[in-house]
Formats: sequence, C-alpha cells, structure tokens
Amino acid sequence: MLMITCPVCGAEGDETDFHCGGQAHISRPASTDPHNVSDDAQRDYLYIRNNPKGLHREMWMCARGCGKWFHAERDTVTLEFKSYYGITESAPPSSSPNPAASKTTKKKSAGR
Amino acid sequence: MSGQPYRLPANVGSGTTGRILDRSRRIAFSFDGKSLSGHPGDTVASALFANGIRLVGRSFKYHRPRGVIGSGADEPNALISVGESGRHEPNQRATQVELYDGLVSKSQNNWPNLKFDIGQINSKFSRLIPAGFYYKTFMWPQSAWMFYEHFIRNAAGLGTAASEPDPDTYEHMHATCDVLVVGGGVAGLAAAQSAAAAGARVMVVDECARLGGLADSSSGLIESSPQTEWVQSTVSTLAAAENVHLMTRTIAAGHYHHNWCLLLERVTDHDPSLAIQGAPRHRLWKVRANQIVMATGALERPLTFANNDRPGVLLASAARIYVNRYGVSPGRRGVVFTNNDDAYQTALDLTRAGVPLARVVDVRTDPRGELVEEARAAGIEVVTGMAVTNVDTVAAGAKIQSVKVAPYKAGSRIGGREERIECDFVAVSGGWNPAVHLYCHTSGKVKFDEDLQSFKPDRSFDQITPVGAANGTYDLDGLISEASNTGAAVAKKAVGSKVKRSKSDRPLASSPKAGKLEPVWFVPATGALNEGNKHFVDFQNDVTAADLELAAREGYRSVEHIKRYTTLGMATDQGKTSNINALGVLTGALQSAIPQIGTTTFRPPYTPISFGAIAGTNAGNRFLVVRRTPPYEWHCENRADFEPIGQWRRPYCYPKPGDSRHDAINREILSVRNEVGLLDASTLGKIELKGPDAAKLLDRVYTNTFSTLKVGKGRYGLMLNEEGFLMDDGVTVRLADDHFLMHTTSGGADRIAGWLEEWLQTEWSDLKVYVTPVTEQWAQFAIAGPNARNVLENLDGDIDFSADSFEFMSMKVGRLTGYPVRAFRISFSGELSYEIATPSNFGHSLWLALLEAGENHGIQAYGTEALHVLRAEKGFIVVGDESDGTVTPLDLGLGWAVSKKKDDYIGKRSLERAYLAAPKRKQLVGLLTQDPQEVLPDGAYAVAELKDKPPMEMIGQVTSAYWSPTVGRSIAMALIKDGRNRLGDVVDFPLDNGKVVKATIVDPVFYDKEGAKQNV
Amino acid sequence: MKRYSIFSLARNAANYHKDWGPVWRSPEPKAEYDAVIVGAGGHGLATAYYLAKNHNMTNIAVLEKGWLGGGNTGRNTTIIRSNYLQDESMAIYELARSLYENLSQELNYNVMFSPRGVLMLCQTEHELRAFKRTSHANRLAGTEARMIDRAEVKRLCPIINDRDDCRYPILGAYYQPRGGTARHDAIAWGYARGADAMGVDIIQNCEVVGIDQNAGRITGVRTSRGEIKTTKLAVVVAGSTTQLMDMAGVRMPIESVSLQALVSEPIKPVIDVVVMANTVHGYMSQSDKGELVIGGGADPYNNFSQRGSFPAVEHTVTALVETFPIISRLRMLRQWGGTVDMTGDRSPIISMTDIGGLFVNCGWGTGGFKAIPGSGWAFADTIANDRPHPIAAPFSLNRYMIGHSIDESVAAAVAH
Amino acid sequence: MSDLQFRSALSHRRDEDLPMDLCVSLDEVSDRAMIDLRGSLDDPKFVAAATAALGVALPAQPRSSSVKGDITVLWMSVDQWLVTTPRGSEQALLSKLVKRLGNTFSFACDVSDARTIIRVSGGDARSVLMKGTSVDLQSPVVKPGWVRRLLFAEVAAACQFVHSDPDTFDVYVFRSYADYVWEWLLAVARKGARVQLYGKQEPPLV
Repeated sequence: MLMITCPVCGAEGDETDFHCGGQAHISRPASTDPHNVSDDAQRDYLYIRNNPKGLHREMWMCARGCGKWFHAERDTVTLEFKSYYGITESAPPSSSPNPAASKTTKKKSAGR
Repeated sequence: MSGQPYRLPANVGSGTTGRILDRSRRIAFSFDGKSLSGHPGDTVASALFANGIRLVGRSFKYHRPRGVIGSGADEPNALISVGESGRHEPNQRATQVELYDGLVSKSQNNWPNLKFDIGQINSKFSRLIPAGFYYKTFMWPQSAWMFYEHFIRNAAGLGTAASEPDPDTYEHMHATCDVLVVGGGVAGLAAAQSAAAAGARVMVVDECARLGGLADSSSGLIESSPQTEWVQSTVSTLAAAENVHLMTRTIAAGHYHHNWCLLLERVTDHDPSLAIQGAPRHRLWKVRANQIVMATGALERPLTFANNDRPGVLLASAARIYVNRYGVSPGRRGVVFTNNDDAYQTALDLTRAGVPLARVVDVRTDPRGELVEEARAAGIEVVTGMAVTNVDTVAAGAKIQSVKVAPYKAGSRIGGREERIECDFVAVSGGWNPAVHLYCHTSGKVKFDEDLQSFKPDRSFDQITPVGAANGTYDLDGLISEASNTGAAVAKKAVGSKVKRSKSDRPLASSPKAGKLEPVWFVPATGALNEGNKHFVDFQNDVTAADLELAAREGYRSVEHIKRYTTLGMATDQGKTSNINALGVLTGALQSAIPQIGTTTFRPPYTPISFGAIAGTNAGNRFLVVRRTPPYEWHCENRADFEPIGQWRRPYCYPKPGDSRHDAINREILSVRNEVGLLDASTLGKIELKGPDAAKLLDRVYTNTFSTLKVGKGRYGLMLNEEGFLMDDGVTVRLADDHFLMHTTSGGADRIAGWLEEWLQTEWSDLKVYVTPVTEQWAQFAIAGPNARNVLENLDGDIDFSADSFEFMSMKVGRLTGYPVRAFRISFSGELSYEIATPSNFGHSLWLALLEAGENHGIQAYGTEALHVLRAEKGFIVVGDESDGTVTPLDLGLGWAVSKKKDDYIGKRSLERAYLAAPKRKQLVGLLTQDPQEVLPDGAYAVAELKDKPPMEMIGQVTSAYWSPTVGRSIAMALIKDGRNRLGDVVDFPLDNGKVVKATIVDPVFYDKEGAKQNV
Repeated sequence: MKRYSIFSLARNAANYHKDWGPVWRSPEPKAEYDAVIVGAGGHGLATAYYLAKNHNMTNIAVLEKGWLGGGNTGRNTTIIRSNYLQDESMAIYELARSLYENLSQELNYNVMFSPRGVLMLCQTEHELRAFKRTSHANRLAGTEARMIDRAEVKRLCPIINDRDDCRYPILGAYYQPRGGTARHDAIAWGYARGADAMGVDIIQNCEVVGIDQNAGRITGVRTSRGEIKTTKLAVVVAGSTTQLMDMAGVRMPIESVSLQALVSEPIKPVIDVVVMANTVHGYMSQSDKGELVIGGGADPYNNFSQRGSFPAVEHTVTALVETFPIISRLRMLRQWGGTVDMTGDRSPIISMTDIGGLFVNCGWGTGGFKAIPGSGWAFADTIANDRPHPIAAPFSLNRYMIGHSIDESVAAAVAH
Repeated sequence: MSDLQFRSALSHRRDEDLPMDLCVSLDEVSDRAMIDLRGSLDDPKFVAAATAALGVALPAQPRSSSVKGDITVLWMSVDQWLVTTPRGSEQALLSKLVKRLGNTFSFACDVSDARTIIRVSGGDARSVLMKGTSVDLQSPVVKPGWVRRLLFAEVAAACQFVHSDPDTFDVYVFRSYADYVWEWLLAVARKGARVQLYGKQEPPLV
C-alpha cells in the first residue's frame, strides 16, 4: 500500500486517498500549435508512454484531501516515492530521466 | 481423568505440566460425532490427544491416515472443520482452534468415515500416480477429460464449504503506530518494552491466545527466574502503559509496501457467544507502521525418513508443548529423533513429566551441548550416529508400534545393525527455520545460514527489523539483547526519542550452550531399495522425496518448476514445514547447494484469512453505497420498480397493482404524450463554473461554442475525450456573464467535475475558473406533456411560464408555491417540458406539490424506461446507448454541434485521424421493422448478406429498440455502415431463433419531426 | 520425445519412474539462429512451436531471462473464453479457444483444457443490453455463446446469490459453454516440450541485454550468455516490453501495471463454471485442486514489483462474498501480483515494426492466457512470412496512428 | 419559509429508535446551512472581503477551522472553504459575501442542502470512526477545530473534531449517501464491537 504525502496540503494518506494520473510532462501538441499537429505527434501524445523500470515522473491528485494535482517521482520497482513537486513545475534536474524518454520529458503544458 | 486417558497429572516434574489448563472445569465437544471432553485452555488438538485420538485426518492425495504434527500455525495434517450450517468452517488447524463448550468438529477428506476411508485405495495405486502424472494421461479420448476431471475434482479439495450464508459479522479497523511488534514471545516483548520506554506508540500482536511464545517450553532463565515470570511482569507493565496496545489471537497476515500491514484479529472464534453482544467474528486491521519489529520466532523442521507421516510422529517442540502447556502426553512411550540440541529439551521435559522415553536417537556422532549432558545426567538413554529409518504401524497405518533405528552416515545407504524400538510416538527435530514469511512479503531478501541450515533475513531491507529466532538468534541472552536494542533503535527512528539507554536497561538471561546441528535432509530406509517407502516432505500435499527427484530428473529444475510440478508448498500451510527440507532433498537431485537452488517467494497471508473479514462491514445491505434522491421514500411507497444506475437507485417504472412492466411503461409514456408526466431527474449532474474564463473553458471542453450564449439561455453541448469519442452531453445554462451551470449525464456527474478540475490544474492553469459540483444541492424534476404549463401555473409563484415569456432553452429563477426554484425550459421527450430544481431538502415536498397540482391534469410519475422510449421516439441519443466509446458526434449525425471555427477543443485533433474521418463509418439511423409488431432485440446486428450459417459480415447494430405506444409500432435506432446514404434500404437482422427480421433504414426521428409539440 | 500415455506411465511405474528423461533440453546457445524469440512464456513458446510446426523453422531459439513459464503464464487465473465484442478480438480469441480444444492431444501433454462454461453476469439493464449485443455479434461471427436467464444461472451455479432484493440482482448472464479453464503451467510446459522435440533451443537463464541492427534491419542480440546472430527477432516479454523495445529504439504505447489474483484454501467442488461479475468487479472459478481462483483488479499505477497489494483484493473479495455468500467463511490462502502490459485501447499488439526483422507481441493486459495458442499461431505466421497474418493485422502498431482502436471496454466494463 | 416542508437527509430515520447497545451517540445535525467559498489567499482583496463579510478570518492552515459566533469556516482546500451558518441566515450571508467579493476572482455558492452532518459523540467516537477511515483520529493533531476531508465507509466525507469530553465529531456527507453512512455507523458502533486502541488495558493471558 503506497503511503503518500500531498505536497500541497500536507495530508498523509495511502493510495486509496490519492488518484494516480499517469505519466507527467506529456506535452499536448494541440495546446501549443493547434493548426500544425502531425499524426505522429498526436499518437505520441495519446499513447506513447515512458513506462520505466525505476524512476518515473507522475501526476497524482490528493483526492481525499485538498483535491489538488501534484507531481511525484516514484520508483516503479520498489514503489518508493523519491520526491514531490508542484503541478506547474518542470521536472527536477536532480534525477536522471529515462534516456529513451528524453524527447517527451517536457512539462505537460509548454509556457509554464 | 475418566475419558481423557492421556491427560497428565497437574504440576508434575518442574511444576509446569498443563500450565494453562483450568482443570476445575470440563468442556464438552465432539469430533466426528463422538462426544468428548476437555478443559478451558485446550485446543482441539490437545483435547484430542488427551482423549487418546491420534488419527485426525486423511491426506490430500493418497488419503493416508494422519495425526497432529505440530502445535501451531505450521500444522499440515490436523485439518478439521468446525461449526455447523452457516457457521461451518473447513480446513481449520486443530492446533489453533481453542476449545469452547459445545464445539462441533469433524475430520475431512474421507468417506464413509475417517477409519475406513475408501480413498485409501489411492495409496495402493500410488506408484501409478507420482508427481505430475496427470500431465501424462487422461488425454484419450479427447472428449473424456471432463469425465476424468469430474472424479479428480471430487477427490481433490479438503473440507466442504458451508451450506448456508454466514450469520456472523466482520469489520475493519485502521491504526497507526510508531512501532509494530509482530510476535509476543520473549523477543517481541523485550523489543516492545524498550520501544515503549523510548516514547513510541507500540502495537504488539501475537497469533496465540496468550503472550510469551515458547517461554514456557524453552530452557534458560531471565533475571535468574523461569522465563514465564519475566513474561508475566513485562506483559503487566506493557498493559498498563498508555502508549502500548497488546493484541492476542491476531495474526500479522501480510506486509505490504511502505510498511502497511494487515492483521487479522479473531474476536469470537474462541467464544461464539460474544457475537450475541455485537462482536464481529473477525476484525481486519489495516496498520500503518512507521517501523516493524519482526519477532515471529522460528518453525521446527521435521525429518525425512520412511513413513514419517504416520500418526504419532510429531515435532519435538510440539511434544513438550503438549506436555508443559496442556498437560497431555503424546503417547505411552516415545522416541526422540534429532540432529540438534533443542530436542533434548523435549526429552528432559517429557521425562520430568513422567512420560516414558525409550531413547533419544541423534544422528550426530558426538553431540556435546549442555542440554545433551543434562539429558544424559538425567538418565535418558541417548544413542548417537544413528537414525530412525522407518516406522512400523498397526491399525492400517494409523498407529505406531515401533521404529527401526540404524547407524546413519550422511550421503550413504543405511548399513549396519538395525534395531527395533517399541514406542507409540516419535518426537522429531531437524532444526529450526526462522519464520521469515512476513519479511519476504514485500521485498525482504534472505540468505542461507550454514549454522542454522536455513534461510534468515539478510538485513539489507530496512522496513522490517527481524529479531530473535526470526533472525536466527537463539541464545537467550543474545536474543533479549538484540530485541531490546532493536526496540529502542527503531523507536528512535520513528519518534526521534532522545531517551538514553544503558546496558542495564535490559534483563540479563542465561541459557544452555548448544552444540552444532548436523544437516539431515533424507534418511534412507534400510534394505535394498527405498522404493515403496514414502518419505514425505510436504505432508499436506503428499509430496515425497521421490516426487522431488522425479521432477528434477524430468528437467523441472528451477525451484519454481519443481514446486508447481509437484505442488510442493502449495497447500494450506504454504510449506511451513516443507520448504527447507525440500531444498535439502534437491541438493542431491540437482547436485547443487541450497543457496544456489534458491527459495520460492512467500506470499501473503502468513496463514489464511477469511473472505468475510476481507469484505468487513461492506456486506449484505452495506455491500455497496446506495445513493438516494430526495423523493426516495415516495418512490418506495408508490411501488417503484428500481434499477441501479451507477450508485443511484432510480425508478425504472411504477407498476400499478396488476400491471406488468410493459403496461406500466406504456401508460407512463402515453401520460406524457397526452397529459403530463413527472420524472425525478435529481441524479442529473450539475456543475457550476464561475470566473472570467468560464466561457473560454466551456469552449475548450465542448465541441460547440458557449462564449456566444446569452445570459438566461441554455445550449446543448457535446463533450469528447482526447481520442475524439463522445463522452458526455447535456444542457449548459449561462447564469451570468462569468457564471454557468452545466448539466451532465447522471453517470458522468463526478467524472466530468474531476475532468474539468484536471484540465484546469494540469493543462490550463492560466484560466480563472472555479468549478463547484452542485448535483446534491438540487432536487430536479422534469414535468413534461401538453399539460405541463397548466400544472405549473396551478401553483402560486412568481415565474411566468407562458410561451412568450419563457422561451424554449431558457431558464428563470423564482419561487413556486413558496419553494425557491430554478426552472429550465428544456425537453428530452419532445413535449412541452420544464425542469424544476429546488434545494434538496425541499425536494420531497415540491414533488408532492407538483403531483397535487397535476392531479386534475392526469399527472403520473414516470421512470427511466419511459424516459428512454420518449427520447427514442424523438431520435435523441443517450450517451452509452447510441455511443459506446468508439463513436464520434459525426457518426451520430450531430455534426451541427461540432464547431468548425474553433482552433481547439478537447478531441478536435483526434477527429481528424484517418480512421475517424473515413467515409462510410457506422452512422446513426432509424429502423422500421417490416412487421410493425416486431421489436428488434437490443444489440441485434445487421448483416451485409444473409447466409445459411455464420460467419456473416456484420454492418452495424441496433443501439436502442422499443415498442412505441405513441406511434403504435416498433421503432429502433441503429449504427449502420454508411447508413445515412442508405435511407430506404432494407437490411437483415438474423436472430438467435433462426428468424430474420427485415427493417427499413429511415431517419431516426419517429415522432413530431417538426418539433411542434415542444414549441407551444 | 518420449510419448506419454497410461501405458508409458504404467511401464515406468514398474521401475519407480527412474527412467523418465528430461522434458526439454538445456542447450547452450548457438552463434546464429534463423529466428530468435525473446521470452519463454506461453506466447513465446507457442510462437516457437508453430514456427517449427507450421512453417518448418526449427533453427530457432527462445531466450528466457528466468525460467520458462515464470511470468504471467504462471500467474494468471486461467480463464479461457472468446466471447468478445469487437470482430478483431472475437477472431483471435476464438482461434485460440478452438486450438485449446485439442491442445492436449496435439502436444501429447495434458493441459487440462476444461470447457466448463463461462458465465458473464448481467446485473444492470445496461449490462444486459451490452451483453445482448455481444451475443448477437458472436453468433454471427460463429462463436457459440448465448444469453441465459436467472433460473439457468442458478442451475449452472447453485451457490450464486439470486435474491431479488440484493444490491445488484442478477438479470441473466451471457454464457459461453465451451469457455473454461486450463492448467496454466502445463500450457508453457507442453509447448516447450513440443517445440524442443522439433529442435527449438529453449535457453533459460539467458537475459537479452542489447539488440543489434544495421541499416534498419535486425542483425542479432547480445545476451548474458554471449552474442547471437539472427535476422528475425520476436519480442514476447509481457512486463518488460518497454525495456526490450527501448533497446531497439522503438517506443511503445504500453504501461505496465500489477494485476492482482488470489486463491482460497482447497475445498470440495462448489462451483463448476467460471463466473465473471463485471458490475461488481470480480470473477471466480474453482481449480481441479479445489481452490477458488479469484481475479482482482489492477493497481492503478505503473508497477513492476510483482507483489500482491491489498486494495484491489479487498474490492474483489467484497464483491464475491456478496455474489457467493457461502464463501464468507472460506479463506484466502495466497495472493500475488503479475506485471501486465496495458495498451491505450486495452487490446494487444501483434505487429511488425519499422525495423526490418523486428516483431513484437505484447499488450495483452489482463487477458493474455486465453489467447496463447491463437497469438502464437498468428505471430509465427507473421514472422515466417514477413507480413501480418490476417488475424494479427488489426492489432498492428499502426492502429494508434490512424485511430483504429480496438476497445473492448466500450460496451460494458468487461474485465478479462 | 416557515410553512415550507423541510426534510433533511435523515429525517425519515428521526422517529426510529436507536439500538440500546451503541457505544457512541449518533445524531443528525440538520440546522446548519453551508456556503462553498473559493478564492485565493494570495489575493489580499479576496481575503479582506471574505473576512469582512464572514466576520472571521479564513483558516489558512490546512485541516483547521475558525469560529466566530454562529459562523464556522472549515478549511476544505488551499483555495476552498466550507462556511456553515444557522439555517435561515444563509441567504443574507451569501448576499453579503457576493457584495463584498465584488469582482474579485472568487466564488461563493449556496450548498446548504448538498450535505448533511452526522454527529458521532462519546468516548469511543475515534475508534468507531477509524473502522471506516484510514485517517489517524488518535493523532495528537486531532484537537478541537481540526478538520479533514477523508474517505469514510467508502464515501467521500469531511470530518470535524468539534470538542472533547466527550469526543465529538461532525461527519459531513453528501446528502444522497446519508442513509447508507447512517446504516454503516449503526453496524460498527455496537458495544460488543468496541475497540480500545492504546491506553491501559487488561493484561492478556500469559
């Protein structure tokens, strides 16, 4: 059972108190350039995921606390949370991203 | 002592015989219909021993007679069923079932009875049915497997399930602690004491009814007194502390990630009368522990020799526990067979209690531990370098008569002179395995310890700290020191305590110095061949050493393959007595050492936990949440036929006495068409959006445009997911420039509110909009039909419902017969229709007021089915019926609601993908069957070309089909390939009864195409 | 290969079964193969078997990081059915189911395919309509299954809660009589033995650490036991697909989650059929050993831990105690998790890739076991002929580009 | 208003006799109206306007509340509060809020009927509630005024520790769930099912 601390309101709880929103920092091409989104880009946005064995950056929501979304770095093998950061923050440089995923390790929304 | 011939007198020897027994009271119980007696403190196993009953069950595969081997959770043989009718529970370990007055127990897996079990015949054919035999046979003829399987299934299984629902209750409990100590033996208590002293909130759990573990059956003194005295005083101290919670009859069933533990507390199993006062039978605890101390002790290993499963062979520790704790003798004359010092404690305790002991047989040639010397000094006959090689039985294998003993040398065949020793029980010890199960549930790794010849925690895993025997520490002083230090250290980690400790903060202890253990994995039988003599490794699943060797020989060499091929360790005891011995046997078969062979994964739970406890309070009428609308009681009183929709219960229809469902639905439909109907639409999702960017947000989440909507007006909108498929629909009303009220489908209410929040927080955090779900604030009723306006005008109020003042798709706020309301002129039936919302606590009353006002206008309540037919007559879609997650608005002919001007909205780009933009997709059409009386079945498929038999190419399916009382014929909506270009075509629907229904493709609006009825 | 029969069993019994030889060899890897399959689970071994049998490709190897059948093949709840809604799914699952029918005879290894019937309960009007739709589609596709009413549900499964006043009364069920279960380990072992007998090298404890390519074509793999040359590489590694495909530089539409399952203690038979209750989320059958085999949901986050977790189990067991009240006093014996690959549309991928000679079979999510023979058959054909088998074609990676999702969850919340 | 027929979420259970053997007391508090207030603490205009209208400062600390006179403000999120006030006074308060808040980016919404309040009171209140929620109600942070949104009996709820002696919690649940939660509480609050977690206890047998 994952134990999670919400970085927004400080609520502590287990995974039933939170909601996992999947991979973080996926950019939505239509938000930035609605007239010029290739089929490739749209496919990557909708379906292609990092899915690393190890450190993974995710979106989570404090479903039973403040209702706010936040970012977390979590190890998908040991399931340990390594860090939390704000939903509008970009990925912390401290940890090394999955090299194969580098092209999409951008913030979910550009310009923030 | 009449009736309990094996009960020993109280307080013989060192004064501990039957330590926990209340001999002043007798308890009546039954086993296989036979009335027996025991005493408070007994388990079923100890009481059966006392009554001289050794044969307690039959084994899984060969149906061999079996008796009690152990004294606790590791018991593989003595599985019984307890209780009757709805309280009947199979597969209970007799060693853990506490005796209560009137307990009814039965043996299992035998027919017609335990003594003359017909299944014993399997034993005769055992040579034909080695491990994995079923993979090699039962294949001919092909169709016969189900026939063979029928018999295999009936032969398998152990006990039987209850025949009636369970009358008992269960519940869950949550707890948070700084330190969870698992195991209330000496190590656990020492750890708890130091952790509590450091200021931590400590929970201590033990599976037994009593704390103390093996303190009453181990040698060694604490503070120069017997261990039980220290246990007693420590328990008293801990019980008096504010920061400690002690739990007995509670197993730590599972350890999960992040130090989350599952405990099962057996609340009433030892005394079912507690249930009458409302106690749950079991309570499942979900514990968040900052630190866990694992003081789970160790489990003794049996020894693998010929016929080592006969009733009367038991673990050495169990033998002395039965004597010391329960005051019963395991037999009339015993032999102790060991490879280590600990079993000498059994020899000493038995001798002190006056149980005759023929011999201690020790495989070691020169055992030198202090207990060995003590035994010799006590006059116990010890033979060394010898082994028990076989067991002679009478009573069809159910009773031991003697054992064979012969010189033993590891790795070679038994040679030399063989001796027969008369005895009726054999106490065996092959050493001890640390109980590492909990440690391994999540990620803890173990390593092989040469001294223990077993696996112990490798301590690299910092969530759980093992102490004492669970950590391979057996010397009493070392154990207490380790536990005490650990308790303090983990408490410090958890609460940051600064309490200083000195060495004198822990009790001093002493215990006899033990000699070295000699590993023994297999004792060959004497004679030319071992074959024909079964050497059991896994007692419960009848896995023998030969089975393991066969698996290895056949190439199943991974320990997981061997386990699965032979079913080793997969029985209800999960291999507690067999795992290490099996690895030992495999060292020979695989020619590699135990650490290289590896061990299988331990899975939760430690011992099985009841499904009832897992369900907890959420059973029966509390199984799942039920949501009620404000007029719920009125619906009940008026015979509503409810249907579950999400968590809600909504009236499907309201049958009058004598009505069929069909009658009721038709009546309700016609009342809307001809007079007026009233629908409880309170479940409709309602979300308020406020802020300067509210209109902008709506433009992004709907396919059509809302920024142009005028205040007081509403617009129907479609919502897509990012893949471009229809997800929700509804009417959104502009309450003010920066303020909207969105309606969603009933099922979508929570999901859509969450969806809007997610977009606002994660993608468009620059938009200033607050989203507040208000579904529950408002009761909402649709009043539909030609008389709707008359009914509303019948009521006092300040809203002008006239056609000129209150236009279609607009809303007004005001009062109706005093109640504050929001009134919307919208229609899902095609009739003149309003929806009236009022705060929920007035909902019931307004509902009654509307019915009363409509009484002279023929008003009737209508349910969800009439609603569905009414909308289908008008060709309106229902998300989830006409759409199924693969359907776009264009497929549904709703292109008019999809903006071509907007740069972006959710799903827009995906709609342009090749497959979604392709021509000739399935499109929504209407269908008229050639026989107007024939209603197409839901979901029926049309085919491109009729054939005699399948397969046939399918070109689309019915999405909704009803009998329409309004148009007096059947109607249907369907998604048909290229349907809009095929209006007028006749398509075939081959049904399952062989019939083919022919239907003409038409426009999907069947009633009032011009919309005249709603615009009055 | 020594043939199995009651006679060979009896013959060997005379000598206390000392003469049985290994069921498969433990070969050293050769320097080069015509094709290399990564992953010796059910799908990989079936692929190897059909490559050898149907396409005469016997100079091939199956590489396995651990022990064969050690992934999801040995961790699932063994349900076999083909009553899927979408044409594409129906086709591959029905091919698989029909191959299961005589797989024991074909492999000369009893895989205990037991068509005891699969019931999918209908507990809401919506679910009833959805399954009616599926039943029409299945019938016209030639898959045998039918709707049954509550009385027949009760007859087929007497322990079911058929009360009218319960939270979700049973309105009927969708019944596939020739669906059922099989012995999961035996599928892997049987295919392994069959493939081995035709000369396929099954190499266990051999981890792939790199994939070599030249000019857009596969040239070989690097493994913990040395380099192996090949021009055809098939990746069939549920739970590690992303990692393996990353080695070739192909990014996948896959997320790995942990699916939870559990068994009860063994009891005498109480339920002959497989029952799936999708509204309340639980399914249950009883193994030949007597254990109730229960499927839970998946943990809602990426997870490679292969460990049991509790929330999904609690949810499922609660539903099943309601559905089968007599199980309340039975007990959970063992729970575990398996890492499954979920795709965007929850349907599998059987596909060629942009790299010549690289094939991938993955994404079976929670429903892989039932597909093994069909998946192996179609994948082998695709590999052998360098073009998608007609049944595999709709499951290509390209569908994510054009938006041709094959989404089974659309009609009802169908669990596998 | 007075002649309007008001029916709270649990009014149909009001005449039922509660079982005699409950270890806590259970009541519906139906005389509180509620306003959902949204706004940013970083916006001084909003904070000032809200404080002026309510007459009490918005609790800024997560999981806290503030009270003044008849008005209680519960922290719901970093930008959300639930204001409770006696029924009948909510329209006046709402108007005051709307007027003061003016065109600040904020939202005050009457949600008086969306939830009901179940009051659980007695020495065993904490442990009874902990049968249905994983939140540690025995933590020292659970002091009068403490508030938390949580999952109770599988239902989204908010919980306020009103006062001790005896321990009294107000559980806010959405209206449609009220009957279910009430049933659930009746099932777990029987004396025979009492749980005493921590504190002095009878020593278990040895």
